[in-house]
Amino acid sequence: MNGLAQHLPALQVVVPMLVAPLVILLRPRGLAWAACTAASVLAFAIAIQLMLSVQNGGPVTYLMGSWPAPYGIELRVDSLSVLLLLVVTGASVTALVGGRDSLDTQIETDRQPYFYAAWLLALAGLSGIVITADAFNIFVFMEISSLASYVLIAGGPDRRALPSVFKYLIMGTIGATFYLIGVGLIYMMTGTLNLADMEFRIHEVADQRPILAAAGFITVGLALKAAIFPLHVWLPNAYTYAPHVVTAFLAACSTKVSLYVLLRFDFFVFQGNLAGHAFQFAVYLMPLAILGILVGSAVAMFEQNIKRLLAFSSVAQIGYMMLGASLVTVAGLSAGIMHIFNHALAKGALFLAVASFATVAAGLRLDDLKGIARRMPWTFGAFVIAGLSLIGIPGTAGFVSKWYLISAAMEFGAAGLPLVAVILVSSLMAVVYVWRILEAAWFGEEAGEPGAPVTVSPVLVAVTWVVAIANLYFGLVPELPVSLSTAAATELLDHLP
Amino acid sequence: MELLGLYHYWVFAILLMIGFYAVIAKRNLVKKLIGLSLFQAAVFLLYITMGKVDDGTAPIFPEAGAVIFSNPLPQVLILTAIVVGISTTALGLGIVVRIKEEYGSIEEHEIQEIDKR
Amino acid sequence: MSAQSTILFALLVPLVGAAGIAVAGRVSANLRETVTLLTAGGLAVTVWSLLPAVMAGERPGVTVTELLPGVELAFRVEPLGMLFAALASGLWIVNSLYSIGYMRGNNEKHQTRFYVMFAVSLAATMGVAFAGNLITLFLFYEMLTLSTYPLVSHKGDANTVRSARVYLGILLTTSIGLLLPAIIWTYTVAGGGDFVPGGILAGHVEGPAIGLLLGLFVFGVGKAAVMPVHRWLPAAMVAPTPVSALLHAVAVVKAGVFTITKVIVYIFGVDFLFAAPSSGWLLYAAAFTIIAASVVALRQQNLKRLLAYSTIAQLSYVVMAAAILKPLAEIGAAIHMVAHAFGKITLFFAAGAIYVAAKKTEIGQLKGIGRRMPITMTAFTIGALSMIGVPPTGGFVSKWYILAGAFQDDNYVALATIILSTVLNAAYFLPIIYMAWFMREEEAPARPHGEAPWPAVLALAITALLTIAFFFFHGATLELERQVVENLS
Amino acid sequence: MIVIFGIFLLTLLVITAIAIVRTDNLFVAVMLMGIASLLIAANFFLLDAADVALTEAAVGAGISTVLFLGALALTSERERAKSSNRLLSFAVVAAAALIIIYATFDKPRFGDPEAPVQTHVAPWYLEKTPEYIDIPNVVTAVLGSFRGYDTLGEVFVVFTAGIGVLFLLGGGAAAGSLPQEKINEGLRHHLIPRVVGRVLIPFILLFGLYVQFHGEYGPGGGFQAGAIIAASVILFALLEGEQRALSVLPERALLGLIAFGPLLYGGVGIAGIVLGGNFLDYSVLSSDPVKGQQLGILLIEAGVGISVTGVLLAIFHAFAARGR
Amino acid sequence: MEALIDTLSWVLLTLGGLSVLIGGIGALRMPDLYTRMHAASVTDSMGAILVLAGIMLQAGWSLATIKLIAILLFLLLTSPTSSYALASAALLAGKRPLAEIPQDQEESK
Repeated sequence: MNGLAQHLPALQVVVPMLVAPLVILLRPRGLAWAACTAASVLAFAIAIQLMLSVQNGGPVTYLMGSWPAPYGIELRVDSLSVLLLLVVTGASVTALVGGRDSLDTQIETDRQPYFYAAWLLALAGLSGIVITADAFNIFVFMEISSLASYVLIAGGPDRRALPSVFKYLIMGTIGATFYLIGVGLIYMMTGTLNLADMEFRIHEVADQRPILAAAGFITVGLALKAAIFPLHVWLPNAYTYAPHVVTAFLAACSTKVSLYVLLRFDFFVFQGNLAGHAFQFAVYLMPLAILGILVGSAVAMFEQNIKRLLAFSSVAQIGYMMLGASLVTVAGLSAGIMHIFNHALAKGALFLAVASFATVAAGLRLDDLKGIARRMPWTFGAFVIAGLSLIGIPGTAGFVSKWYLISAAMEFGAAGLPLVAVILVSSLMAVVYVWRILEAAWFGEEAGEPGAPVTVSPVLVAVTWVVAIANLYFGLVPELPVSLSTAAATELLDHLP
Repeated sequence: MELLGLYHYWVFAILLMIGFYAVIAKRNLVKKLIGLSLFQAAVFLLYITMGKVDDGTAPIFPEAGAVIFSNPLPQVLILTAIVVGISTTALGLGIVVRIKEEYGSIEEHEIQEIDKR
Repeated sequence: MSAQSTILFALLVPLVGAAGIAVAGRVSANLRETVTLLTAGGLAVTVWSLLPAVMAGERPGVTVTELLPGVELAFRVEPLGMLFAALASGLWIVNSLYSIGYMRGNNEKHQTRFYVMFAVSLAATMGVAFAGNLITLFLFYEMLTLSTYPLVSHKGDANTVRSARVYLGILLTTSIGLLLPAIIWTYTVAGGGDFVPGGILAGHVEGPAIGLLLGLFVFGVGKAAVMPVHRWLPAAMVAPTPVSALLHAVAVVKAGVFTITKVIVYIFGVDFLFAAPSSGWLLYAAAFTIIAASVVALRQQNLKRLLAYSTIAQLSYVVMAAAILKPLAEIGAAIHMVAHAFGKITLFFAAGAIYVAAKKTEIGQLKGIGRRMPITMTAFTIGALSMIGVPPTGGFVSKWYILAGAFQDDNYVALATIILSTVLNAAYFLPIIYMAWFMREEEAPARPHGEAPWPAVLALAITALLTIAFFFFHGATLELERQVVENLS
Repeated sequence: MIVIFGIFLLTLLVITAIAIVRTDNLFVAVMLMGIASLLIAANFFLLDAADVALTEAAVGAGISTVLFLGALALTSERERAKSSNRLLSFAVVAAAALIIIYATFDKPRFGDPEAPVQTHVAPWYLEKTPEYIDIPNVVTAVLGSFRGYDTLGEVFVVFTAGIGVLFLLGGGAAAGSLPQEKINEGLRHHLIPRVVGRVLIPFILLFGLYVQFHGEYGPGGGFQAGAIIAASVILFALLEGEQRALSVLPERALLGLIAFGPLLYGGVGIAGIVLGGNFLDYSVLSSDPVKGQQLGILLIEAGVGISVTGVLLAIFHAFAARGR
Repeated sequence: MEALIDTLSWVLLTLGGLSVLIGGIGALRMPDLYTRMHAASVTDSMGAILVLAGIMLQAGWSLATIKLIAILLFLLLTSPTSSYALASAALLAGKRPLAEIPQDQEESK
């Protein structure tokens, strides 16, 4: 019914948020998972619905408490946010559905209600960030999602999860506070918190020193949260020691949401308002992006623990997204945004596969995975597909965004060639680090008892395959991400008056 | 008045830096958290300062008469921010306690040592 | 069934077959191999059913989906591809026959996986053959690389894994590092990558850029094994012989030279390239490869490695022929693909048969083996003669056309190369033949043996006969390939 | 006068801050932190931010000190290591400082009524509050209604922290099972504190309720009230021993509070949708929109108070239970 | 009358301020915990009472005065209690008053 349809933007956030308190009251505790999953499935459905309405009718807005825009808080859903919403909710659903057994083994039953509540809050927080159009509201939901993710990561069985999550907490809070300072400075100069209004009024501001400083603070703060090289130090450990399923969930979306906010501000708010902002943005971020790509891949090539390996590859992949954005062209930006989507697909599948490896293998070092392919051929198959997608083999989702990235770089003619080189070199590095895993899994003689095919939770395998097939599907039929990200890039760059 | 204004911004900067320094330089986890809350407190000061209006009063309507009010919005934001801050601190302390239980230390470098082994 | 659906069918048959084999493998070995043969037959029928239409000058095509705006997943059958597909699919039947004998004779492990991956790589080959534009070609090219990896590394011991790493490393590095940029470059400048008679690049690039782009293509297609990107081929010899036979004498390597020829003919356009001075180097690169590879082959002791280097040399014949950029030479290139395929697969079959029957891999051990395995060695001899280019074998025909093409252009480099390499070929094949037939074996083998299992022998007999037959009946091929060159010069 | 006082407070604040960083006795650092919070609160008061001052005093000086002390009791009082990589830290800090100083040029004059902050959005609140909501305290109006969504988020931040600590420290559930020991009998055997405490606690509770429900008219509201009420219970626990405190407010009850607060808030928001408004639109709660707004604010403030109380107590108990 | 009250209140405020100051000085100068507490108690007994009284006079009869009285009562209740708790805690922790310690160990507090 239309009545409810108009409230979808609010419900997108509110549904998971309000289910969370219910979850901790639920008895028997087994229900927690069910409720959590139901809520995120619902959220996913809402996201799809929103996507449709955005594709048909353009951006959707919603007034919280029906107060007019600059005074009350406004929700705004456009192509970019919809893309992120799909990634976030989709990742949550797949991770939850597939990960139940894995979580049961890693989280004690009587702590599970808290865990699932935190999961829902993370989901709500991330959706809240991408859906709101209010600078301070972003901060609030950023904190919800951060606190929740700290909890989720701290749930890891390994005690090393604790120091890593503490580091994450410190750096995350610094990032958030920097963001708060930046917003404060902008507010001081414009008197508004609503992003659109902000952009409009920055235009008026004569002397821009505080705005520039704000841009600096916001960019750095969000770069911290988005783990953009060299501010990524918290990420590898956090991902490594978190519960496997949590890694699958967060790796797919958390850093990308911060990246989203970064793009929002740098393009939507500052772009075109600050003198030479595009230039500065490119100059400051492109080297970081390139370094991130190369260093991340290089470290990944020598990493032994497969989760760390994938985490470092994430650092590199974030570099790709930044590289695309730092070209400051529609093509580049859409390539970067598209990579958010495709990388989420690849990494999601990989970490889900890792989760099921972990149920069988002794550990997650390459030596522990020797011969795992023979013991769990299906999971391995999915892993291979996702790995190819990560490399960017044609026919997989990863190839699409790489293709776009390279052609975006080639738009610059000779100047773009070094970038092309970087992308290709890092792809080859990706070949190396992915193949190290595959080779170990395929040929290595397993240390322990000879490979009787082990039964892992069939659901997990099924879900992993679903995501893997999604990698293939969006590699062959990429209309959805392509159209969304192109639309988003155009909105970001060409919406200016 | 202007002097006080500048002074407010300086103090904001100084507090921010002191807290920030404590967060990065100190190795004791609790000390880091203390620094963190100092760091955040500084930001609160920034917001509240910008909301002040010359000879204004708290934005609460008195029974009678109109007066100049200071800006309520920054105050609202900071009310939120304070609570966010304490929440973060609480969670951080929770983690510190667990770390102490698992490692028997709350000194960053000692923990790294233990993990190396 | 319409031509369009036939094309897709040609892709699906092997894939479905692969699934079928996987299932059948759980039931029984016999069933599995039956399914394999059925699949091979089915594929052959499907592909050959396209032949008449193409002979009649039709160019059936089908667009599956639009990968990216302006970048389609499309197929289009044209003479070169038709020839390649027909060749590969036809030989697959023989090869499956041979595999059965070989795999059983050696009772290898993971046989099901072997047959499955084999079918998949055939599917990839079909994709390459019928690809309607660069990106489709690239997609299946990579698929071919990846699907042959498990076959190459079949044995799975440390040494094999190392070689397999080289194999994959070189092929992926070249394709991602060079071929992909070349393709994207093409798409950016020409606004598309469809294979169009006469080429699409004319007027879009000029000067040294042409040479550079050509280089990216030639060395990007590592499968063509133009030096210095040839090292994967010897490395691939660790694979079971049927793999070396069909894939690394026919499917994979031919996919390489096929790609290069196709790029030269349909992307650059022969005339455009002929006019471009900066593209001349290709001829010399090919010539160098021919000579160098032959010389290296001289010094090989291991039979399969010798064959591998001989393959490298023969592949560069095709590249060189294509690089002569003359109609007759282009025909020669196409025909040489066929001729060399027949000859080389025979040689590999023979080598494999020897290994199965006598467990001999080194040339030095072959003394007097002709007496124990006459059929095999006869076939080997025929294959060798074809490599040298002695009538009445297929090799003679193709060399004839290449030479003719060289004369069209008074291209003495090509002439000299061909003559010299012929001598070299003789120099490394004749001793083997001599040893096999006219020397006595020094000591009797551990266990007396005769021929390899019958399917293997049958297979190699067939291919040997084909080698001869091609000398007399290559008219059809000629007809087909004339169509390629009709619309150039 | 104000100027001097302000400068005095700020200077004191800076000195305290430096002392906090320099001391290596964490206990002292925490205490100084409390003092710093009080100074900041006083300063907020000078800047006409009564509500913020109250909150900072209750939360910053009160609750966070208690939490830190609780944590210290479980860890260690002394900071063993000297600072690491000072140079790098100084560099980073200096960089940030430069940006800020750079920013403070061009900023509007302090207290300038013409500053953008004062002219753009804020006046609307001051002007419309009497019309739409009609409560004296504009801060509460903005907090509760105009930016109610932020406050909802804020409640959930608190909630997250609460379940986070419960998740990490396994909740106070252990408390019931473990045998009573001297430690957690509080100051049972000290007559004077107990008597005084018994006299005071009711009044503290009363004051908490006053702050809670007076929020629309004066400084105060859910957060401050929650903190104060929690403080009174914590005081009770300190005096009478944690066991009794738990017997008064058992684990399940706390969990109920933690969950109920946010649910109440969210429920009010949903009610807005059900009654045909937008989410968190209180006007539809009652036939008269203004009454509806007031009702809504009253309810959500209650929700806030409940959840804050519950969470703070839960965290306190979690720490205390860990002590044994 | 007005003037009288005003001056009186200022006198009270000044005295209060003085006693607070004294308390502070004492807390700094006194040798050990107990004596310091003793000095500090001047602040929150005398100081508080005087200052509050002064302010009350300023405020006159109003709600503010009631609140001030409440605060005063609160202080008068809590400050002795807290010093008691502090002292007994110190004793429990094993800090003995200076008088009981031989002179040479004085610094070892």
